[in-house]
Amino acid sequence: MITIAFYFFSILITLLFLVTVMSKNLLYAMTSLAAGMVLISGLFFMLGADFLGVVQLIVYVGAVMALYSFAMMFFDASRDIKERNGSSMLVFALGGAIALLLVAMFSAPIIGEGAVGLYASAEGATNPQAVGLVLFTKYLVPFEVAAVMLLVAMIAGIILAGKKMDVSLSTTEDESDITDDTQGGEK
Amino acid sequence: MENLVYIALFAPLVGSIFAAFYGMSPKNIITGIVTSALLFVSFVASAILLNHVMTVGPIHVRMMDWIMAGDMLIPFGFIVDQVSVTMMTMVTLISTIIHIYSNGYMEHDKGFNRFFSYLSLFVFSMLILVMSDNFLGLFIGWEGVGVCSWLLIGFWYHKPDVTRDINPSISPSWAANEAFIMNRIADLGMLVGIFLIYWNLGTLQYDEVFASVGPLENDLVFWIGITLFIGAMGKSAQFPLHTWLADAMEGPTPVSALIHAATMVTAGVYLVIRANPIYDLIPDVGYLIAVVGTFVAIFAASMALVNRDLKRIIAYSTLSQLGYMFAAAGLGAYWVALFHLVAHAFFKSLLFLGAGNVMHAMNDQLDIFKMGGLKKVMRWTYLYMGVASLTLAGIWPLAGFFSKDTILEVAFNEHTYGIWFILWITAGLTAFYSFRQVFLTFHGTQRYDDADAHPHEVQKYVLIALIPLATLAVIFGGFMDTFKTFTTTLLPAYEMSEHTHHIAWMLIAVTSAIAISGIIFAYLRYGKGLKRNEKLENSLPYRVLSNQYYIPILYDKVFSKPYASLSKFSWQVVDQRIVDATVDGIGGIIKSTGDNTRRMQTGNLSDYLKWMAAGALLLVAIAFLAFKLTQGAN
Amino acid sequence: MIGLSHYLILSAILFSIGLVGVLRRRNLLMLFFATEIMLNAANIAFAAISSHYNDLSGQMFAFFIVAVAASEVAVGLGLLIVLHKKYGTLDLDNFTVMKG
Amino acid sequence: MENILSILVFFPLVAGLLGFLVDKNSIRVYGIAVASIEFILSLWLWMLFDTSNAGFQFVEMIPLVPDFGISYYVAVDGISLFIIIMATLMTLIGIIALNIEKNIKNLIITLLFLEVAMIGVFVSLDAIIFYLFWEFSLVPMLYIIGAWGGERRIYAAVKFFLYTFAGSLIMLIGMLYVAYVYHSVSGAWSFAITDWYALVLPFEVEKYLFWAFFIGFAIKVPMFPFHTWLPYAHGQAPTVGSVILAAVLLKMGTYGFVRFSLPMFPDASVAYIMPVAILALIMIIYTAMVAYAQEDMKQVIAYSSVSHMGVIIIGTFAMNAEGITGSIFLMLSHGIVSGALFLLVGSIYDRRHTKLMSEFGGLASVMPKYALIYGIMLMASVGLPLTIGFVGEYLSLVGFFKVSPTLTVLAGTSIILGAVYMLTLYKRTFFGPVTNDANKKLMDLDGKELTALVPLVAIVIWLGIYPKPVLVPIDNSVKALTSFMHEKAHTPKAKATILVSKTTREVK
Amino acid sequence: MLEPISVSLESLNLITLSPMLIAIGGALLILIIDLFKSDLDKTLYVILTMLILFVDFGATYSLAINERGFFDLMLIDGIAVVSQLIILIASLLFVPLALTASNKRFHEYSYPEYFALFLFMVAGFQFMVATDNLILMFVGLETASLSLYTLIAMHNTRGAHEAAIKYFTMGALAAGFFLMGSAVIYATTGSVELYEVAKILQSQMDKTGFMISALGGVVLMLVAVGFKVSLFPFHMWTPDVYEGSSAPMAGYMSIVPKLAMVVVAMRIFGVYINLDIQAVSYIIIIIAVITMTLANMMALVQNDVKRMLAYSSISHAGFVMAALALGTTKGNSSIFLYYGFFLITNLGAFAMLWISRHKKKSHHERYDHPFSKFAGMVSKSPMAAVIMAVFMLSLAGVPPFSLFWGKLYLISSVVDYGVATDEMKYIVLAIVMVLNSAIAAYYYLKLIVYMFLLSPSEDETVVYANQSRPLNVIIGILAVTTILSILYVQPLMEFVTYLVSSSGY
Repeated sequence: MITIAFYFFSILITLLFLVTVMSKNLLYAMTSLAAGMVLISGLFFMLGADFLGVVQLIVYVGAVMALYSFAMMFFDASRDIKERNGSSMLVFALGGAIALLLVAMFSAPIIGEGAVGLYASAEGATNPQAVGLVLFTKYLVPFEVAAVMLLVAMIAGIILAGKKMDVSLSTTEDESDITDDTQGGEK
Repeated sequence: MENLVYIALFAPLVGSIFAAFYGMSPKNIITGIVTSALLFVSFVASAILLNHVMTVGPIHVRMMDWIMAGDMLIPFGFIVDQVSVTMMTMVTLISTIIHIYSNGYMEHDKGFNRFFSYLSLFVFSMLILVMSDNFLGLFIGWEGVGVCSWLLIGFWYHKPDVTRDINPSISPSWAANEAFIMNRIADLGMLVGIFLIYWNLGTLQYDEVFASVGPLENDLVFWIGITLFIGAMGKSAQFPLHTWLADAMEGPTPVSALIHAATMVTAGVYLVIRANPIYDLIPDVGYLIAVVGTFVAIFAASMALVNRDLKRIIAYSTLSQLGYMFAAAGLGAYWVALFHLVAHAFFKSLLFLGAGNVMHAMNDQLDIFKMGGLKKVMRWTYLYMGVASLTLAGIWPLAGFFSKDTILEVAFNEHTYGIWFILWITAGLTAFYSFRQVFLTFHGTQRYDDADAHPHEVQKYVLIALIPLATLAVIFGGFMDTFKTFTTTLLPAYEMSEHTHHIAWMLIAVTSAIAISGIIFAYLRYGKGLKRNEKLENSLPYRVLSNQYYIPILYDKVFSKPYASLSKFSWQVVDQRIVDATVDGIGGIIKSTGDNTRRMQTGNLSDYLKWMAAGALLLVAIAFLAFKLTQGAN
Repeated sequence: MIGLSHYLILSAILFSIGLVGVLRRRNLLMLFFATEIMLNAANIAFAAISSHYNDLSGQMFAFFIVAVAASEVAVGLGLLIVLHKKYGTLDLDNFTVMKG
Repeated sequence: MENILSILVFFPLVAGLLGFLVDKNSIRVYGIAVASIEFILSLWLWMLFDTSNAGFQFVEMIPLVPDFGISYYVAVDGISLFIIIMATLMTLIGIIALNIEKNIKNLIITLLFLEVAMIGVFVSLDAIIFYLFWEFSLVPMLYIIGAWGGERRIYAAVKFFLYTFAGSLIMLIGMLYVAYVYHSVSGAWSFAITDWYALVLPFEVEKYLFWAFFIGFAIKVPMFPFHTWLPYAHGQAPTVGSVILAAVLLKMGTYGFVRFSLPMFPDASVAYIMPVAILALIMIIYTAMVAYAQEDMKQVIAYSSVSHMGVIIIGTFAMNAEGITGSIFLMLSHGIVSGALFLLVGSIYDRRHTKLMSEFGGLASVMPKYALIYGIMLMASVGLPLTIGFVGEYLSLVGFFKVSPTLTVLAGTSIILGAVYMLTLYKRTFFGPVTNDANKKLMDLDGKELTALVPLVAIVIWLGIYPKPVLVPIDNSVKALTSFMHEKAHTPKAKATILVSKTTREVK
Repeated sequence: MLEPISVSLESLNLITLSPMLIAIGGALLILIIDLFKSDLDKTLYVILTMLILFVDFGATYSLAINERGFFDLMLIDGIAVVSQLIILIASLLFVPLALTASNKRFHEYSYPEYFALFLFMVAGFQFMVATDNLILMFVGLETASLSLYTLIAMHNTRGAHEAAIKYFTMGALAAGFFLMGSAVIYATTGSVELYEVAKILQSQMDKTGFMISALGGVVLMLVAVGFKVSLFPFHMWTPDVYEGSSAPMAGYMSIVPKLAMVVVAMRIFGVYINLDIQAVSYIIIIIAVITMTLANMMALVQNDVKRMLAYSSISHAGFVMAALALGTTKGNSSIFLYYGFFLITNLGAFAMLWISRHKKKSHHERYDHPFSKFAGMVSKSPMAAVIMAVFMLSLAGVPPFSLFWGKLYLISSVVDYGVATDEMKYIVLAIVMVLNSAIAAYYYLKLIVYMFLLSPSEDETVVYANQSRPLNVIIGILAVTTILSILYVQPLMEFVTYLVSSSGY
């Protein structure tokens, strides 16, 4: 059962992502990306990472995709994208080679035998509970940093997307520059 | 007495420096007078020293330290012994005369003051050479006379270079450089000899060297002898380093007389004589020296036979006589060599100075084919040159007779009949060319154009100054026995064997016979004037001789030109296109690699990303490589 | 039985797909999609290893990756908007002034 | 006056910095004044110097980076003393003879900084401080060549800088290597050369280190085949640059051999006498030939420098007191003579703005004083006895003769080939008729030029006749050096080759 | 239900967080000030930022070393402290460069957000270096990077936009590699904490798969590290981004992000190198050699000073990585020493470019600082030319200027390692390094040649348009510290070596 589910999910995810990568249509690409991400959350559930699955759904499918859709509207991306994909052979060769290497590496018996999970789920706790316990003790700092990071992202987004970037002060001549040039002397 | 040594030595230097102060100003007679006077002082001092050495014995003075490093200590030390005092007296005497002579000869020359400065400096150097008590001191003088010779040969430096056809010496400056460089080649040999002596005997002082050279390994002594002789060959213009001497005639005639006849060129002989304890140990080298000397004697004489240049003829005869000296020295008859050296100095300088008078009279014309009949206008000069030529030819009872004849006897005595025979032939040749020159110059009919020259006798005082020389050329032979006893207190006494003693008169007769026949032949040929024989002049042997066996041209073709083109090749090809181009090439490669690699920086983000992926693969490859490497190492 | 390596290989494949996308895409928006794929591939690996070891660090990591991905999208889109506003194009071939 | 060395090093530095405040019309006099004071200070150093003491004197040691063993460690011995004096003298002469109007202030200040670096190199006994001055000397020289040079000055300057820079960096690795070996032996870091002397290294190590240092020094000397920067540098540099370059900067390389290579790696030095000597021979003969082929007067002298440096190298690697003393003396003499020759070429260049020999001819009749001084320097250059040039050349050759007679004979050809190119130069320039109209009205040397040149002539003759006051202190230090090397050497060959002198001497 | 977890406050050792909290708090303060009053002058923010950084510096300086905090997540060891100090010094010197001649010259300084983001970025870097947990490293890295992208873009020129997008995209790809690398490490050891990783790796040394995973992890991580530190061929963003961003930002980027990433690399690769997995050293050395060589060669042919400096900083990064591969205390201390000296010199050089910046590209259609702009500078403004020359010579490693000491110590560490292990390879590495220095000298000289040896161009526009007193002061400080470096080498060396060695690196 799990095997079937795994292969079902994996094949579907792979195909969907392939569409994302290969499609000329932005809309298709985005839709298949979103679908693939939904399916990935399925894998998470299979792995018992319920909380992560939910986060995946909410953040990716919810927030990220929403952002992308807004952006798409802004960019007017209904038409097909014209791209110059000249050296696709090279691209696939590179991608394929890396895939091969990674696969080879992961197929090797790389799992450390002496390794023991440091932060096993607490006895009897559900996954979200266990996650919460670790997240708010051990990983509280990264959590807060992530908050800062999101704040940064927000400020960045506001500045970049907002009106503040419309007129560049770095290229418009200001008065002192003009006087400098005309005076021709050092200050 | 020590002071006298210094006076004898430094008086010429003082004169030189004095004259140098006027070096850049117009002619000032005072320089000529002062330098001549100082040289006379030097001569007087030398003469007193001669007397002192004769009566009391040698003087050895040490002025100060010069070079010291490691275990080496070279002082400025001077030795006045039988050999050096002989040389000193001879040098200062002739120099004094030549200084006086030059006052007249250089009368109209712009470089009058400069000339005297150089000339006195030369005498100083020569005195250093002969008086020094060690080999390096000798080398100072050795190089010093070389420089003065350079300065004086090139005295008329302003003359342009011409082709060899017009003037075989090309130009004074060319001849000066040739002389200097050729001498340098030999000097290297001499330096090597000095090095050998130093490292094997630990000293360069004559007395110490000669005292300790005996036990030295024979091979080493052999090399010391050879290398020192190489030095001597350069200074004394022995084959194959002889070409410079004839070219050196570009210098003013007093210079030729002083340097290239009487003094400097005999320095090589002096060195061999001085180093006699060394050469005594290696008779093979001595024999070699004799052979070289003999060869040069006839070789030079042969060139003199056909030459038309007044001074060059005398130069070749000098060369030939140097050959005699070396023959004698090489055969171990050092005092004979020294005797011939001194005698030769007197008559040869006389000859040169006479030639100078002729030149003066002929407006620097040197071609004897264009002279003739000068006897009438230049009676004194004719006399001087005649006497000198007779001496040179070895006619009894003149000085040359005694000295040359003794050399022939020595050759006979040593059973080196080949050498004797060649020298004997040479004696005949010598007589012939000397008188060929005398006759062509003074006898016969006038062959010069009156428009070019108004021959006249030179100043009186000049002629008077020559008297001592002429006298000595005549009577010096009479002092042979005194000379022998005097010098052989230092030099090995060479005694003829009984047998030779017996047939000595026969040898004398034979030698005189060939000399006289040479003169007679010359008279027959040229006594009545010049009869040119076109056929003979165009024959191969004649042309070979008149072109000095084509040796200068050969040197030019074999050494100078290839050296010049090799130098050019070294510079333009090796240095610039190979060595420097490699350096620049490395820079160029670096730069072009930079230019090529910067192309991967296309500016296109997609390419950058591809490079990143490719880089990851590259890293994998490196990792694999490193893995293999470390596995191999383990 | 599905083991850890299955997940890891899936992750590797997805990573490579994402990489191909990154290398292939010229439209910056599409390119960003591909980077999302790569991050997700890493997420799968972390989740799988985490479950293998029964260790929550992997899930934590994946959790933060999701956060990072979201932030990147925000900043990235901000940049894209600037570019679009100023130059009217998102094709990276148009941004090759600086080179060499 | 224990810290006279520091004064010597830092006085020009301070003077140079203060020089920025001096008005540019008065800067020449300022420069001459400073250089004179510096020269007098160096003479005073000589006065204070105990000539009978072969060891280091006026030692100053201030730790700078104790954790890494770097200290300000300066001292002089007989070997460095006279090179320092020559450096101060040549700087003074160079400034006196200066004939440049453009940016003269910068030039003078740069020269003063250069003087700091030069003296620093010769007094340093700490490898890093040595290296510091060594490298820093490149900067002012770069500026001098590049700013006041000829047409291709930038190429020449950059080539000079990069070439020497690259070489000295390899040397730096050698220094770091030695420092680490010292550290692992003694447990402490030290870059003090005197500490390093005490290290006895296995031959395997010595040989690598020898070559590492060799590259640094060889490029500076410059030895074939690393010499090609020199003709450009000389050819393009202004007169004062050439003078100092030839007189002092090149000596850094040969000094390095004496100060570092020989005492630190006696075995390797002995083992590699042959390769080094062969390179030196190539320098001597080959560059003499190249010099002969030159058309530019200055290039002749530039190449002749290389040739003479070959003799210095030969002397240095003679491994006996005669040779090494000779090579050090030859450094001095070459410094003075080539400096003077460059000055002379400079003065004719100032008049005619060309250095091509074909442009001249017959100058002896137009400019007799010039010709006279030129002639004296030429004779000194070809090693005429009783001039300064002979003593060093003779001693170098005599020293090396002990090592290899054959090679010495080949090296001795320098006296022939040197005469060939020098006399040819002289003949082409000074002899013959005055054919070029531009030469007919040339002024003879003026007062300024004579002021610069006459002292050099005096030195050339003085030290040619009476080299004792200089030779003995050098010799004493060199003897100490050779006996130290003999002591330290551990291969039989080195023991046999390095000679220890038995005699000791004093300057009255 | 679950037991509540009780944690004592002392065990958290919150002091370890203080430096970052100060920076974050400061950033928030700036945002809040802006919220209340929006038309405040940039000078306020500059000074405020400097004060915050100053406090941050103090907090960092007073940290006790070899402390862990917050569930062992924070790691304050020697290299964390020393790297933070260098980061803060660089930041302190960077911020006042905003004080250009007139008030509103350049876009980014007009917005208080710039300073807030800057402080966030500093905090991000501080987190990055002060932990050995891969998660926090990653989150810190991304925080800093995202801020940095924005800061670059805020310069708001075409170049800046292009630079930001290039940097951003490549950064995203690099992040992917970082994550996959972490996944490999995590898979191998079951931990994302490096001390734990080291322990487990050590017990696995004999396993066959071990090497594969070790090398796989290293390769993937090295891609990410290589991107940030700018190693070949992950360096490609560097010249473009430096060219596109403002000069101070470029100078800052040549030091701080690189240093932070070097610390991360030191922690990650240090684990492998300490286990004596030589292959890892070799990989790093090979990539370092390629980096320094190729970057040098490309720098040689540049026409723009800023771009040349970009390549030169790539080459310097190669130098640093070579020392990193040794894993010796001396090697690691030399890295910090090197960065310390590099900071002074390089920031100085970029600051000199900054004051010569015009809004219009007057000398070249693309470049802001083409070489020709500096032709004959010595006659226009000698002092500036001399200072710039000093920076260039220092970069070239000419003694006695500051970077020489860094180079000396760094090469010394390589040589020491070679001698100590008796491996000729390391001596060869040292030779390659010095030869690269020699090549590098060429392009530094090129600027000197332009400034000192060429005659000025006819163009009479003033070169130092951006000059102001604060900038002069900063440059003066940098120049003096560059020239007189010999005076403080010893204390600096002592301090750095103490910090690095005391935490076992």
